[in-house]
Amino acid sequence: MTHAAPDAVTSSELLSVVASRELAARRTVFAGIGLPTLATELAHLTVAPDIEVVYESGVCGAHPARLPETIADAVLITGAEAVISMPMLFGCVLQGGHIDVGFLGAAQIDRWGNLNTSVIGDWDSPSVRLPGSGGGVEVMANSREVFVVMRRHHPRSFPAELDFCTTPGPDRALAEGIRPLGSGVTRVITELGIMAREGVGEELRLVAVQPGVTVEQVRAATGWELRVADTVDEVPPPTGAELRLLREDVDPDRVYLR
Amino acid sequence: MTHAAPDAVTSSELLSVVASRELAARRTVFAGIGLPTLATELAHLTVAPDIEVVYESGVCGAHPARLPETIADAVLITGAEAVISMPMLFGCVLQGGHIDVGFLGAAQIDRWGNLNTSVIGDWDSPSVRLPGSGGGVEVMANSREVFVVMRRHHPRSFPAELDFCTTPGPDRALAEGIRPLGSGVTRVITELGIMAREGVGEELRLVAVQPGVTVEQVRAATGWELRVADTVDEVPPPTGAELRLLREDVDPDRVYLR
Amino acid sequence: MAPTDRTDKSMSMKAAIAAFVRDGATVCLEGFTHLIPTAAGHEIIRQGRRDLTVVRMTADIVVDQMIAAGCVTRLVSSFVGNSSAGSLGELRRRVESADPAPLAFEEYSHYGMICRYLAGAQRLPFYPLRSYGGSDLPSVNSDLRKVTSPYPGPDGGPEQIYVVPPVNPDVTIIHAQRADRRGNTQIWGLTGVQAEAVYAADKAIVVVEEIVDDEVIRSDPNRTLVPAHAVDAVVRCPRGAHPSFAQGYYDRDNAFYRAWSHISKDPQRLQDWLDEWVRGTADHAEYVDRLGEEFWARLAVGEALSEPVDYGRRL
Amino acid sequence: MAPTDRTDKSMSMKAAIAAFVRDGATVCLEGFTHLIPTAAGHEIIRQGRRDLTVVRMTADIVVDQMIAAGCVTRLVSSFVGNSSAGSLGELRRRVESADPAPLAFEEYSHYGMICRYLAGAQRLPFYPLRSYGGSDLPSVNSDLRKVTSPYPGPDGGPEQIYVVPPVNPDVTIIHAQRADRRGNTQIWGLTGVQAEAVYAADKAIVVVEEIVDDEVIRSDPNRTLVPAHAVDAVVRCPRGAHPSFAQGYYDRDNAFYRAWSHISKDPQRLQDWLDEWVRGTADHAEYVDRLGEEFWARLAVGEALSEPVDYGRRL
Repeated sequence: MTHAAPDAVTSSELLSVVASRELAARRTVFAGIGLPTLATELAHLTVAPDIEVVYESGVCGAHPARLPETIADAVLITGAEAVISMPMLFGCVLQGGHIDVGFLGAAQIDRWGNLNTSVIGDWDSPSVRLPGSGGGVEVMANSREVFVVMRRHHPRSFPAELDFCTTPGPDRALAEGIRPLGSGVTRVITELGIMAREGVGEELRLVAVQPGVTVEQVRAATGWELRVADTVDEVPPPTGAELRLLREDVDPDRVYLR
Repeated sequence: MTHAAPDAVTSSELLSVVASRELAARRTVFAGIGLPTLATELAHLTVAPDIEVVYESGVCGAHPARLPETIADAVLITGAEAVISMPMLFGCVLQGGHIDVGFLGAAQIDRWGNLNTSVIGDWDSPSVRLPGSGGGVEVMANSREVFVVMRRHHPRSFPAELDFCTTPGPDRALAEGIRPLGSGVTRVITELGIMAREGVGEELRLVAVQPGVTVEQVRAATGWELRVADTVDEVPPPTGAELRLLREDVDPDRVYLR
Repeated sequence: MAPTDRTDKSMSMKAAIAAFVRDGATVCLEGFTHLIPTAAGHEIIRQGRRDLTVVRMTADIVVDQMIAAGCVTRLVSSFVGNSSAGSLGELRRRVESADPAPLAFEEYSHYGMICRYLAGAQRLPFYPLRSYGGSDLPSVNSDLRKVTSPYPGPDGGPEQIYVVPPVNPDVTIIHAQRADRRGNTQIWGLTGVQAEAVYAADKAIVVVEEIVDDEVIRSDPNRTLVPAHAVDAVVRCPRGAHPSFAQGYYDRDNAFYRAWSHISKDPQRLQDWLDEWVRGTADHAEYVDRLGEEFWARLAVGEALSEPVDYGRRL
Repeated sequence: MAPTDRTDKSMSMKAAIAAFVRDGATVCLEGFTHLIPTAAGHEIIRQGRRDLTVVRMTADIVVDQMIAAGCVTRLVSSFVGNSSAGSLGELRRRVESADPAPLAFEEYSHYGMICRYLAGAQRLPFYPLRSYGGSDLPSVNSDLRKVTSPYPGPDGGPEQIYVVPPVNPDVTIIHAQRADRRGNTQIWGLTGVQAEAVYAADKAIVVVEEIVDDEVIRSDPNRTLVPAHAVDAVVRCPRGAHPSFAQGYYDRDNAFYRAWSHISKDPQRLQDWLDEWVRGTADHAEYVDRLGEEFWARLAVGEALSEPVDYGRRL
């Protein structure tokens, strides 16, 4: 991982800034805690002033006095615009089609943006039992598009074949005759670069590399024969303004920034 | 209609008192406004102290300062124990199986306790368009049993065949292969007497007549060949205590008592 | 974040109806006895909308008025009556004798309508319910269908259940006690099926007694039944639910419910009423003024405040 | 009516667990991050219940503890992790290497679990949802099945959708801020799926921070999420949701969540912890006392009161 950004930009800062830019003109984001929180909070201050984060726990329009430590942190509730039940949140808001962008993480992602969050190894006797879907299956099936942020870009997390597909993208759903609402994963943001796809029928393509990273490095870190866009841009490094907002306004207590 | 009860008992009073007695040991009642209100309020003061009325509008455990004029009267809400949404009320409380007795009325009832509240005449061009089901279909399908109070006992409202079956009892449901929760109509209370049935496969039988009414009068007022129980009791007339409670405590302003 | 102009959805009733209710549209008006959006219905009449499909569980006075004004060609409902106060004259004439024109009517039960909203709001192809077995309703409504459960029934054999299709109105209109300018809407007392009806719709208009400061809404986020992301227009229209009631604001006008049975029985008298009170008023404010302060004083209610709850703050 | 002895459902935790949680039962504990019924789980451990099927969306610390105490043979869940703070050591040992015994696990997604509660609460044979198409989950969970809609799909052809079966626990246990003695239960902040989980169950235990006077509940009936008719026992148990939080009462003990990953990683350390804090305490009051006032002061929260609403009264 080499990137000589100004001010010794950390990996968290880089990923947050890059993800925040992808949220330009988006309205509703379904986000977990951590990097997605940083990215959406920064986007709110920069490219997407009207953005609303909806939390899996039922919080809409949060105005937290402190940066939340979990998606259900008490500071998200006090002063929020609405707190609704989980049947309403998952049924009417998410499955109802009100989410523009869903953020997801995974232990493994494949070239179509299918995700594994269940097991490493066999489901019946796994070498590692992971937490499972949570709301991931629903976020993928019902958001217009999904952004995935992966801290580690490594062939084990970008395998040619998933150990288990917990959360299918639309290609797998359609193959079974089920029509999902959105495009599935459209952006994968890692320390090495950005992969993108438009939707059904398309593999992820490398569209940008982080400063100082080569296309070959990304290919080597990916477990399948990675497609590469005709022109691969270098991601513009975080600006001074972006870093200042992130460090001073979004996460001054370094809850998530490392 | 002749019944020489003490103190010139009115028809409303008679029906309310008789219905209230049938609520002994019942816990949850789904009731509309009018006679069912009087009957359940009186039962609460007499034979069923723990009775709870659940209203179609979403009110549970009402403690109205005045007798309510509709099932959604503001006086039912202020001071109630719970006010829930209609999806919760119909889905979890009613269909969920929490109602012991549902009260229903109808324009027509047949010998199996099936009800018509939709039309007189053909559905497509009716001679009279009635209000329709409301929640009647659901009350019948999901209450343990249903009481019907009919002010007028007349062959037109007790026909051999309904003009339209809005609200089927369990016999009709089972004939279609659908298994309802409860027994359907188990009591029909009219100015002439009480008809009863235990459940599926049984026709309504005359089990009691109001004071001064003959079995023959009831038969003549019924549009089908009415079955009669081996022993037909005379309904004990309202006691002085029942009438006093009804007139002084339940409905002192004569909202429903006529 | 502070509200910006871009998230201020407040507008006049005239503008909201003009923007979101088109001829031929499917329009849902919800509110079960409580908070009926009457003023919105009147503005639809004033603007002369035509060929509407109206979706409403309890088709009552406002629906009878919209039908009489010629706005409605199709009605989807589970109760077509004037509460317990009598009949809807215009609706009965239309259905019983196509006088002066027919009205297409889709008949459901209450829970059937609720499940249609649930399916619409949750983007489901159908919603199952334990109603309709043995009813004649499926014989006059071909949208009441059956599905076989993929799990064994209680007797081990296959189990069938009725389902209803989703309803997705072009616009849903509800009345509420209060909202902020973005559309975060708080309702108390009977809450009916309003939230689901809003989520089922493509667009939503929320008519409120009061538009309040953000801080009021945010002091009690659990009271927000309809979050801003589901709302397209916020219309301030005090007393806009008359003759129904707004819990804590004004009581139900039971006398008008009783009167409507008589007014609507006579087609000319009904049209005269519309001329005077709807077509003859510029907006709901004029309707309210004409009724007069003495009238409104009779519907006034006393105070019964909820005890506050503590949401807490991190120390 | 005034509460009578017959409608007073308040009892001790010990009595409630003894009465309603039997060996071999299906026990649902709900509360999504907020209001987790930990104290009830601890009492189940103290009473040595065996062969339980535990149903819980987010199987977290309390479930890991119940598994480690040998109470649980089957788990139905959609998230088996220690929040974002790490792993559940005991659960992983059971699933990864049947150490010291296997654990049967039925894996769902969050909405799949929610829909199972909805189906259970609404007495439906199944509940449809737009999840699972293309997932491997149906290959390891044969209860994820498909139904063909009886209405044409968007392309005019037949449309298939996944469904889940109802769950009907023998008993559901939730934690709430307050209730009256009859069981009318008020919750604010995150309300999760508690009401549906209660309605899905045969019996329901509500554990509360406070039992309050009837008047408190009745001043705000919309705040009552679980009406009395659905509740069988009301247990007063302050701080019974620790290490989770109770909005307005105490904050989340994030340090304990982080610590649990370490405690649970070592089987002996885990058993020692249970010996000291669960099996070595008579009840939750003793657990609370042992933690000490200084500890609780760190989790204390400041005040943020909701603005009251006016329910009105007839004049």
